[in-house]
Amino acid sequence: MEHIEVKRKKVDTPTVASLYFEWDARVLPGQFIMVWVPGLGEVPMSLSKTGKEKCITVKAYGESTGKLAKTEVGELITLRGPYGKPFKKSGGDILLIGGGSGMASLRPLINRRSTGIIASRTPEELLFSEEFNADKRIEVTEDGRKGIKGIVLDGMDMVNPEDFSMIYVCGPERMLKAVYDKIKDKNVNAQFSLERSMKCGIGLCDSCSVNGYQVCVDGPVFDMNQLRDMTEFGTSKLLASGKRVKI
Amino acid sequence: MEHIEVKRKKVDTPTVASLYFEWDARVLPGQFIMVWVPGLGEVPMSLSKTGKEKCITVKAYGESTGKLAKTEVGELITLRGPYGKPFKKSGGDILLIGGGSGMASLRPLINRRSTGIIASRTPEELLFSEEFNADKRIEVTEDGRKGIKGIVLDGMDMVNPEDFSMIYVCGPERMLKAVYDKIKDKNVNAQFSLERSMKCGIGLCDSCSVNGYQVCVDGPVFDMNQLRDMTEFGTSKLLASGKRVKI
Amino acid sequence: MISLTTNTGGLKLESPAILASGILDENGYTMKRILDEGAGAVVTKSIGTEERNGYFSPVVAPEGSYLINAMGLPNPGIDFFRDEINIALKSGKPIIGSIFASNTDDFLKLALKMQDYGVSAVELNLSCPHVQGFGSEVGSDPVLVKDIVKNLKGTLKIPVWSKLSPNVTSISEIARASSESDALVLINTVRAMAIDVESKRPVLTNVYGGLSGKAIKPVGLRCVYEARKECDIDIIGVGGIYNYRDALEYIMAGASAFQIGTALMEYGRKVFGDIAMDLESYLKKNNVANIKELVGVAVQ
Amino acid sequence: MISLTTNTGGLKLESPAILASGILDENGYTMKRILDEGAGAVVTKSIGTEERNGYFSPVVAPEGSYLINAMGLPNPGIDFFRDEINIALKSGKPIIGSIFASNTDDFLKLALKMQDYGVSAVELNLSCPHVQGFGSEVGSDPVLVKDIVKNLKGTLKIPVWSKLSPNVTSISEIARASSESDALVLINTVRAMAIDVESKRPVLTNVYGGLSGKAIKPVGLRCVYEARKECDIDIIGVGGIYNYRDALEYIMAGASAFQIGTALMEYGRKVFGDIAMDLESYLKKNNVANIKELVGVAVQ
Ligand SMILES: Cc1cc2nc3c(=O)[nH]c(=O)nc-3n(C[C@H](O)[C@H](O)[C@H](O)COP(=O)(O)OP(=O)(O)OC[C@H]3O[C@@H](n4cnc5c(N)ncnc54)[C@H](O)[C@@H]3O)c2cc1C
Ligand SMILES: Cc1cc2nc3c(=O)[nH]c(=O)nc-3n(C[C@H](O)[C@H](O)[C@H](O)COP(=O)(O)OP(=O)(O)OC[C@H]3O[C@@H](n4cnc5c(N)ncnc54)[C@H](O)[C@@H]3O)c2cc1C
Ligand SMILES: Cc1cc2nc3c(=O)[nH]c(=O)nc-3n(C[C@H](O)[C@H](O)[C@H](O)COP(=O)(O)O)c2cc1C
Ligand SMILES: Cc1cc2nc3c(=O)[nH]c(=O)nc-3n(C[C@H](O)[C@H](O)[C@H](O)COP(=O)(O)O)c2cc1C
Ligand code: FES
Ligand code: FES
Repeated sequence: MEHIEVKRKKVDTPTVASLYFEWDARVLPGQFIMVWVPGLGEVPMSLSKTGKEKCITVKAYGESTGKLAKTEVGELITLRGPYGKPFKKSGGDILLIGGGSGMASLRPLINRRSTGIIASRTPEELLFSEEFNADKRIEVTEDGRKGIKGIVLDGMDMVNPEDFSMIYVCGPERMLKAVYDKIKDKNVNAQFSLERSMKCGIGLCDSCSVNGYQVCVDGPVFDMNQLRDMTEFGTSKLLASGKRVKI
Repeated sequence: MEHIEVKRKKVDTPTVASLYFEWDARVLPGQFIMVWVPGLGEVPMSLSKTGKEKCITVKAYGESTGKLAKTEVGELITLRGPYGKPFKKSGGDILLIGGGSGMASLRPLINRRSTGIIASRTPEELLFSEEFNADKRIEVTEDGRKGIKGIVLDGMDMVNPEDFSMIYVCGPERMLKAVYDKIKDKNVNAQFSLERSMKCGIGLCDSCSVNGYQVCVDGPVFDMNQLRDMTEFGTSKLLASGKRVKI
Repeated sequence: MISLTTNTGGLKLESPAILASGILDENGYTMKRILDEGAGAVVTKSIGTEERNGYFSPVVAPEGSYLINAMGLPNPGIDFFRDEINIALKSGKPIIGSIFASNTDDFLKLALKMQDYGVSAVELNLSCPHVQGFGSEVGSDPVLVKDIVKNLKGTLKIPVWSKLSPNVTSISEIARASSESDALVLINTVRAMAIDVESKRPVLTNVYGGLSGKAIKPVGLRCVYEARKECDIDIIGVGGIYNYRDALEYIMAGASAFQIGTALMEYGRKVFGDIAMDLESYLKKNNVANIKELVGVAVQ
Repeated sequence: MISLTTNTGGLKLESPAILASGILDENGYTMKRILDEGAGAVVTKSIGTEERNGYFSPVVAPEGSYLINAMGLPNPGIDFFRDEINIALKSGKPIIGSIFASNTDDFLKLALKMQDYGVSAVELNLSCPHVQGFGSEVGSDPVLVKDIVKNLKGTLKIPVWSKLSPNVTSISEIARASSESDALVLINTVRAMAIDVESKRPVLTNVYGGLSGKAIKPVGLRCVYEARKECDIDIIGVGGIYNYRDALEYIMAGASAFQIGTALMEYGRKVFGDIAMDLESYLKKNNVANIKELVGVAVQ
């Protein structure tokens, strides 16, 4: 386990904060770490910056992430990793589709030629949309107070997916599945970053598995071909106990 | 532990055999390995060749070495190491003084400019003396059937130790001590390779220690300065049980 | 014809490399994949009578050469596990149902359900070192162990394997107590813990956990060897097996098959196929027709 | 003023880093050198009533992260050990005399001689895992342990330390049985073995040996932590300590001093001075005046 000082902090939205730190590990976009919040739990977090300066972008969701998001500059975060397989790079115009805190793992992919579809419930929760070129930024809010009113799929109607050399998608699994279904028969390349609950992060505990693939080591990034045969994708998962439930 | 095939074998004297093998470890002259003879014991052996081809030169002394010396080409030897600190190199004219199987560890130092004093009981037991230039070879036998009759010290009277940039000595500890006493007040540089009985070879068991220095890790090579303060050198040692006896 | 086929613990295995309980065996699809990718059999996660979430994270503390875990026996409860076994059974290879309980009656109930679900054998977890009232607390009592094994053997049609703990004064004593089993599975993890110096607290939420991986291979070998000398019963070796040489050590110490867990952290699921392939090459090179011939050859 | 000075087990130590029994402590000159080079104290090789050569080699099987040894308690017998202690005493620092025996009378006889020779404390080896009739065979019997400790405490003027084995079902039970000691020393090696696949035989001549080094740190920590919760007695931690962070883990788990053995294989004798220096820097950086303040802080 490593203990690393938070050098810089930015409150991105009312429920999301980014913690910046220096860590000499080599990390690629799409990879994640396990962050320990002593006394509360250990949570997987994508790296939202992967250069010399690293960053995690935390949505205060439950107890652990709630406490983690309150970490202040000068305090230490305790982590292990990096884990998982990164996004495969692609030249040309790319499309990033992010729902909620899913934008965190997509952020390192943002560049001049990336178009973003950023979706959230409210305008305040739109994450990292300002990092896209103004003309390549499609904002979608459920309450419609900013950008398009609706969900991610509504945002996708604003573009032709086949115009992009690669589509990168991250967000809740139901959203991923919806996007997948929308583009699965089109002539597109796409990579999806899955978020399953994780206990070990190192391919042992089976809590993150989808049809025998461990999201923590075989993923979190999967391409369309891999997802095609995954009957569990978007349909069922195991609870902490291992009990199977519908998604 | 490593298992390495004997590629070549040479019976050097009636009681000594050299086993040649290829082993990709980096070994320097003076270092040794622990060789396991299953069912009998594990014995320290100097490397008598330290290049790409390695060699151990075994004197059939007790049960383990007796069996080891009988190893045939194509059979495996089982070893760990290399261990110990090597001889420090020296340019110029050097003097090698070896008693009995002590010549084994000195052998990799033999070159154009080395003079050898090779001592043994009988002519048949003179080890590696043919590897010295004929004019730089001083043979000493106790029975006097070849070379000088006498012991190592008698051979030393044939040269002026101060003519050499470095003197290397290896043999039974009593011989080492005699050589040491003979040259200790002269203006010479010398390195002595000690042979204490060894159980572990890795600095834990204390069976090879001389005044708190472990021959297996601090040695086997010691210089004159180090030996100066060693009151145990040439005087006392511990038996297998740890009981102190005179040498 | 070189062969890795083994008859052990009442089962016939195409390969002696078995997935150990608790690693990638909660989800039926995962078990099926591991079998399809080369394991000779899989042991399921240990299943109890009731649903348990296990401990809060951190539940693992990974280090270079070992892992400490305290999952806390998470499991959906036996009734909800039928579906997972059904999925796994599609592989056509043996599934061994691991079960844990604190008394003979519950063990029997669980074992009968497992048998009903179609598993090839049950493995009794008498050895988990970090959950009160279960595992090694049960497995360190020779009288209770004897009673459980006896009752199960008297009732079940499928073989019964007993998985024992190294955390006992005498493995021989417990081996003897469970010698009516069809096989002994040795070893479960060694009771252990880790402390985080920075936050000045134990790393695992449960404080105590079980040590596995490379670090425990010498302990597992010793237990297999001791049990081999104590009783004439099939032994499945487990603990720190990472490659075919580790497996051969266990086989030469007396195990007729072996299980792999923590090595997946280093090599992933392909470890089963890789080890089987390497074992085959070894047999070929050394002119050994069947791996069985090597079982126990190092025992003196 | 930063300080590493510790009062533990009835002794005052300048540094909590102690040489463990059995490593570089057979020869008086070696013990003296290790003290001169920075150890806070040394424990001698375990000494018995009679001379023993120990086992034939191989007596050690070193691996990357651990060592297995079966020296077989070689020792010159207590009478011949007086001279070695005399040499070591010249360092002026505490020598702790380790002794092994199979019954109370012999333990008493050995301890009285050690006291006579001028050692600062005796350490009872109740835990060597590989010699029949001694060590852990004695140390796993709580009644015998209690009797030995009681008798020695009633007779000796110097402190009595009990070194316990992890190879027991309940460390708490043995800790309780030896709780009249001035300190518990935890742990001795874990019973283990290794097999050489090539020659198809156990590596160690004695077959069984004791596992030490990095691999057993999690086990040692767990034993210290368990004993700390069980009884209110000074604890000396030992097992896999290689650097100051390992030492801190033991201290935070409840040890007030620690011993080092196998780490010498990696770092040599300087490990004592290095760890003491690093501990001092740590205390300075973290504003801790005395290492004592950290003892047991991780215990929940
Ligand atoms: C690959 C990956 C990357 C991610 N990246 C990000 C990111 O960049 N930013 C972000 O905001 N989120 C990210 N997430 C999601 C994030 O990890 C979750 O939101 C977070 O785990 C929720 O933790 P919590 O403690 O706040 O929630 P809670 O619901 O309070 O607790 C969840 C934690 O407690 C444990 N737990 C809860 N209940 C029980 C129980 N009954 N028994 C046992 N254990 C229990 C769980 O195992 C887990 O550790 C990512 C997830 C994945 C898988
Ligand atoms: C650094 C070094 C380098 C050496 N290099 C060479 C070399 O190049 N060539 C060479 O010929 N020799 C060399 N020697 C000497 C060689 O190691 C010894 O001759 C050899 O150890 C003798 O072994 P043996 O089994 O033949 O003798 P034995 O006397 O039969 O047996 C000695 C072995 O048995 C063990 N043993 C014997 N009795 C007991 C007992 N009662 N209890 C427990 N254990 C016992 C000893 O520990 C040892 O392992 C070297 C020695 C050292 C220290
Ligand atoms: C994460 C994890 C979970 C485990 N869960 C169980 C379990 O539920 N039941 C069981 O009998 N053993 C369990 N074990 C023990 C393993 O089956 C195995 O006995 C042990 O890990 C030693 O083997 P290894 O070194 O190959 O991992 C678990 C081990 C690990 C690492
Ligand atoms: C070579 C060797 C010899 C040992 N001999 C003894 C002994 O005689 N008496 C004893 O109490 N412990 C003995 N031990 C155990 C150590 O004192 C120590 O408890 C154990 O090795 C764990 O610590 P470590 O990991 O730092 O080595 C020995 C250990 C080794 C490695
Ligand atoms: S989180 Fe444990 S297997 Fe993926
Ligand atoms: S041989 Fe053991 S210390 Fe040198």
